[in-house]
Amino acid sequence: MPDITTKITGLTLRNPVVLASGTVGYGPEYAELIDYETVGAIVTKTITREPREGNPPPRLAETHAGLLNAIGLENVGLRRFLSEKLPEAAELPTEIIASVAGGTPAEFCELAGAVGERDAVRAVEINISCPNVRRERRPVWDDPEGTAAVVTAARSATKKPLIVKLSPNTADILSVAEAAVGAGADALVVANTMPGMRIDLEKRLPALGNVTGGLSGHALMPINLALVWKVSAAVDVPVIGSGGIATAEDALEFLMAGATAVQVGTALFLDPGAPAAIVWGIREHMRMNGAETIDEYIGLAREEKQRCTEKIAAD
Amino acid sequence: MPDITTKITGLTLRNPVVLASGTVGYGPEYAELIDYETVGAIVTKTITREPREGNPPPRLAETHAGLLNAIGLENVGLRRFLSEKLPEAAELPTEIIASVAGGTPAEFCELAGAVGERDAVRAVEINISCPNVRRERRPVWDDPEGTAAVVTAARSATKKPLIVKLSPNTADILSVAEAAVGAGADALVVANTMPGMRIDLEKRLPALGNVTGGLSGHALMPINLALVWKVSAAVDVPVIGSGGIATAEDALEFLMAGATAVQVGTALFLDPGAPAAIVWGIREHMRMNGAETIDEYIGLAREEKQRCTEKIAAD
Amino acid sequence: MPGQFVHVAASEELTLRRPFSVAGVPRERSLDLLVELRGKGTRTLAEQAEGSSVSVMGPLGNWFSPPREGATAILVAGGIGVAGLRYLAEEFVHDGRPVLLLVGARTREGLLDGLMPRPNGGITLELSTDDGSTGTAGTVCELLASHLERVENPARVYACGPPAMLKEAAAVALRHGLPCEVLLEEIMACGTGACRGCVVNTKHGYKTVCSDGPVFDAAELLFEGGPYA
Amino acid sequence: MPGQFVHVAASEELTLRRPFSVAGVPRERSLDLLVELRGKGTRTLAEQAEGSSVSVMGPLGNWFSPPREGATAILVAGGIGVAGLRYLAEEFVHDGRPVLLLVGARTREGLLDGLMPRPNGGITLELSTDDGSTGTAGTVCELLASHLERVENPARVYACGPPAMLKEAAAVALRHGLPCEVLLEEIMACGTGACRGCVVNTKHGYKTVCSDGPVFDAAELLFEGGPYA
Ligand SMILES: Cc1cc2nc3c(=O)[nH]c(=O)nc-3n(C[C@H](O)[C@H](O)[C@H](O)COP(=O)(O)OP(=O)(O)OC[C@H]3O[C@@H](n4cnc5c(N)ncnc54)[C@H](O)[C@@H]3O)c2cc1C
Ligand SMILES: Cc1cc2nc3c(=O)[nH]c(=O)nc-3n(C[C@H](O)[C@H](O)[C@H](O)COP(=O)(O)OP(=O)(O)OC[C@H]3O[C@@H](n4cnc5c(N)ncnc54)[C@H](O)[C@@H]3O)c2cc1C
Ligand SMILES: Cc1cc2nc3c(=O)[nH]c(=O)nc-3n(C[C@H](O)[C@H](O)[C@H](O)COP(=O)(O)O)c2cc1C
Ligand SMILES: Cc1cc2nc3c(=O)[nH]c(=O)nc-3n(C[C@H](O)[C@H](O)[C@H](O)COP(=O)(O)O)c2cc1C
Ligand code: FES
Ligand code: FES
Repeated sequence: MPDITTKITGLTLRNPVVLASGTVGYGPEYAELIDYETVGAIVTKTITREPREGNPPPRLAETHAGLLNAIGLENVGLRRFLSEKLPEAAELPTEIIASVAGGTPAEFCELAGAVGERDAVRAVEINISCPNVRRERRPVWDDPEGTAAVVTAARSATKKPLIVKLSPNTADILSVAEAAVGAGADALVVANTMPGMRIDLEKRLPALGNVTGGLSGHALMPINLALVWKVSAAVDVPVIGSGGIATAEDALEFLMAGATAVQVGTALFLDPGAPAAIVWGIREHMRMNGAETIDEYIGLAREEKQRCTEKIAAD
Repeated sequence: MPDITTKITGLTLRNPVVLASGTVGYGPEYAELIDYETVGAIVTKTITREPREGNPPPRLAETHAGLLNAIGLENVGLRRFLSEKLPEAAELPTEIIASVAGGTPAEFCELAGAVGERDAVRAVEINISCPNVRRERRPVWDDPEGTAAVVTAARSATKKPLIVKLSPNTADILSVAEAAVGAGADALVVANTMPGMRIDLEKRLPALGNVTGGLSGHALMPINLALVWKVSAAVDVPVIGSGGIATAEDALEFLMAGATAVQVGTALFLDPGAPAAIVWGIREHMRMNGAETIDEYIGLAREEKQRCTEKIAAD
Repeated sequence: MPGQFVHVAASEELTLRRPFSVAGVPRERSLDLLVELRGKGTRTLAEQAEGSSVSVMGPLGNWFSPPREGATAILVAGGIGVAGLRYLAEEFVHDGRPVLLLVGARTREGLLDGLMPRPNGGITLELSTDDGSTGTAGTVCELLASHLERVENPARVYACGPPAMLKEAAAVALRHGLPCEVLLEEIMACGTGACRGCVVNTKHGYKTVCSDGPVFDAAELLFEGGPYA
Repeated sequence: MPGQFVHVAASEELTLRRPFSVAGVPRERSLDLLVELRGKGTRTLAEQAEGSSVSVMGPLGNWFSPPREGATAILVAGGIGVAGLRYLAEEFVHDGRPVLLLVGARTREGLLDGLMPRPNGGITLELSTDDGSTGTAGTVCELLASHLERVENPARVYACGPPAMLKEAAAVALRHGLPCEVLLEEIMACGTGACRGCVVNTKHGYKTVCSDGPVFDAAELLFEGGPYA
């Protein structure tokens, strides 16, 4: 029986498939549809200090092989998360990673501290990458210094594993990744959604009430996969891949590119059974190929590429 | 009969459908398959000062609703372009826009001057956005000053309409766009491909010899559409939309988002008749909706959105 | 329950499922859907060979409230909106409640003849078309208004159809002091309340169509903003 | 012409067409393709009902050179590679040239019985399987080597199959001083030489499989780097 557990600094997951923030709510919403025993962990909806109403509808639009969402971080706020949502989530038979987002380093500090001190929270994920909220020209996810400030603040508030979720919407993810790791991140999620839009030709209006939203799903996969390849070569903390993963093959591409675990989001909507099928498929692939641990896959494509390059050089 | 001509500063196109650089070679390669009378213009393959061999194969990989290419700007170089390729392209019954790329502002100046002085060249497109060539951390397409330097240099060398092709791979396309316009760009193409990759699970290797390539096709459309919306609101030169356009509906989304014309690339591979079908479809849409000129579509979604916002505010 | 919907994986090429109202429950473990062809999802469904299988999630969402005992339920459907009310009508008829069903469309072709609830003792069916090609000429809301002038012991209005029609139906009902429940449509991702994607604006903030709805008391809705403006 | 290929729009869901060798021209305006199921494109093609239509571009690319008059053409196919040589074999036989066709596969199932060129006076067919389940045990290149030891008046080797097999076949041919033409496969976008996507490495730089090929003189190819390493 292949060993499918994977380690994210300070946290061992029974398998590398994690459900992505915002796609399973706080967890119980999907309890009838997903067997949580089959997934490594879930990341709860990103919460903010105060409750947020979110963006005006429509908030969703389908695109070719993708989905745009402009939820606008609707969430119940820190207080209700701690008092209502987290205790419910804690009952689920999986690990809970709490996602938080603030407007300032101080808010990140408060949020990370408050969720991090709860036993039910096994790790804190900080979301610096939601394209639906901030609108500055150089947003924090593209700004190594801003990122370092936020991560430093969150790091000071909790000893739990601290995961930083990056954005694909930058020309220089390496500098941001290095800043996050330098400031104490234990792991990185690579990456969140890309900004995108659609126009509803009948209404002659942007399909989303917020005009633009975040692109997720299959369409996003090659973009985020390239970033995982890049980041995982440059930092020495685990990278969790995210973006369009729907099948075991997709997940294996991310692992071979250098991811230590993967997050599945949009694929749940078409098939809530996707995470279990992915876990099953990875295990089958290991069995067929005689792999004993997940580690044998992590970064395999880089090793093979290296081998080819050396072979050609030697010829 | 609706008037389907469109104006890009200094250049009137018989219709707004332009064939994108790199996808039709220098033009003649597709002469048996595309009726060039049906397209507004073609942009020739980006040429560099010296001939380039390009990247090692494999250079192509299909993704969900998309294509990755890592051609690496293989081209015949300026001299052969001028002596062989351009005279052949000039025979085609459409307008020729020449695309050039250099490593330094001086090279851009030389290239823009050399192609711009040819009668057959109706406009010069400068490509600052090819993800397969440069590898700096902050590439020129993400750097307003670098962009301004390159555009200023090219501008000084030609009086022909100067089109600058931006990259979607930046968190701040507005600053780059403004820099390009400030330095004399007559129009912008928004935008080129996004960096992406795939892994070949059988070979356990990156599918592309170059590891990463540029993502084009349907998958890219929502990303570039959002950028067209953003850029066209901020600059006062025409914006040419590019990214995943395959049907008249796709093209209309770009026009309504603010594009003055569109470029079609990847869609040609599945259907060389796509450009003609797009032109036909736009004309039909105009006829059905009583539109008399293309101008009525350009930015229509923004106007409608404005109207809605005002209406809600007034209620 | 009438008002609930199922979430259907129409095609593996699509990213989202497609929600459809339960339009009838002919027998155990079986249900009717009435599907209007709109885009790729509904087209793919229509192309399925008879006997082929699709993945269906549900039933999901809340349901319509029963009317006062003995009073007449007034069902108002615009176009394919009849799909959202058909099961309700059948259940009312089955329970022996008087039902007035008003169905409108732009033209005669918009009225889905064979698909109306099975005619039966307790049901009165009236049609309208904007162009007068069948039934009363005018909108179904005008038809509703004229009926509300004279119907005896009306209980409640149940409406399903395009946004503008719902807004108007709700206004007509309210003018006559009648409660009105509407079945709303929004694009959905999860269908379970998890993603917060399918919200509509109400007096108590945004509510999800998939789990707070799809049935809403019209008095709670803010028809401004969003598609219901 | 034998060696040419057509570029097929297998599915509208895909971004690229799929190239297939012309495997025969049974009559005017008609052609045979032999397609191995590999991924989505070939699966979609296989699912097409008989008589349905797909868009086909071509024929494209260059073709095999004829052998010396009277000499024996030696055709070597690995697995589905027979598709690339079938038409060539038929043409040679039609022209009265002697043909030796060697077809190899890993197992018996890899050999496409019914799809071999029609047996005929001028053709000698020999099979090999790695596991010996049919024909000679061993690789088709070993079979080639053993034939080259004894065949009289050999003209040229024509090879089509997986990269490693082509490299080996070319080496065997060269060892016997015979010219060798190989039919290469690469993922293609335009199919016309425009996009520069389908290149292989040769002694004269990168060449496109779609317009400089798909047939190459093995002596020109650099089997290092790329898939032919
Ligand atoms: C609770 C509920 C019940 C519904 N019941 C029925 C029913 O019984 N019969 C029926 O025919 N339809 C019903 N609908 C609408 C149905 O879901 C859409 O028509 C369908 O999703 C369109 O899919 P498509 O792929 O064919 O169209 P698409 O290509 O996705 O879109 C075509 C057009 O329809 C709009 N649209 C897409 N999805 C929805 C949606 N979920 N709600 C409203 N508009 C949408 C799009 O904006 C676009 O303008 C219901 C919707 C909801 C939310
Ligand atoms: C000139 C030429 C002639 C060919 N003739 C035939 C033929 O007669 N019969 C036949 O069955 N096949 C032939 N092929 C190969 C055929 O094009 C591929 O098998 C097909 O494109 C796979 O499509 P798919 O969607 O099923 O697989 P995909 O899902 O696209 O890919 C499945 C696997 O096949 C590989 N692959 C995909 N496209 C190609 C390609 N163009 N060349 C090589 N490998 C590829 C992929 O890397 C992947 O590993 C030919 C290829 C070329 C270039
Ligand atoms: C409806 C929706 C809501 C999301 N909300 C959040 C969120 O609150 N916080 C966050 O970090 N990411 C959020 N995401 C991003 C996902 O967690 C994930 O990173 C992204 O969708 C890419 O993965 P996927 O293609 O598997 O969905 C959301 C995505 C979707 C589709
Ligand atoms: C094979 C290929 C080669 C390309 N070469 C170039 C190029 O040389 N110069 C350039 O500016 N863009 C190049 N592009 C980008 C296209 O011009 C276009 O901007 C991009 O593909 C997005 O549009 P599409 O989705 O319609 O293809 C290339 C794209 C492809 C697919
Ligand atoms: S569809 Fe996700 S909350 Fe309704
Ligand atoms: S496929 Fe475009 S050059 Fe061969």
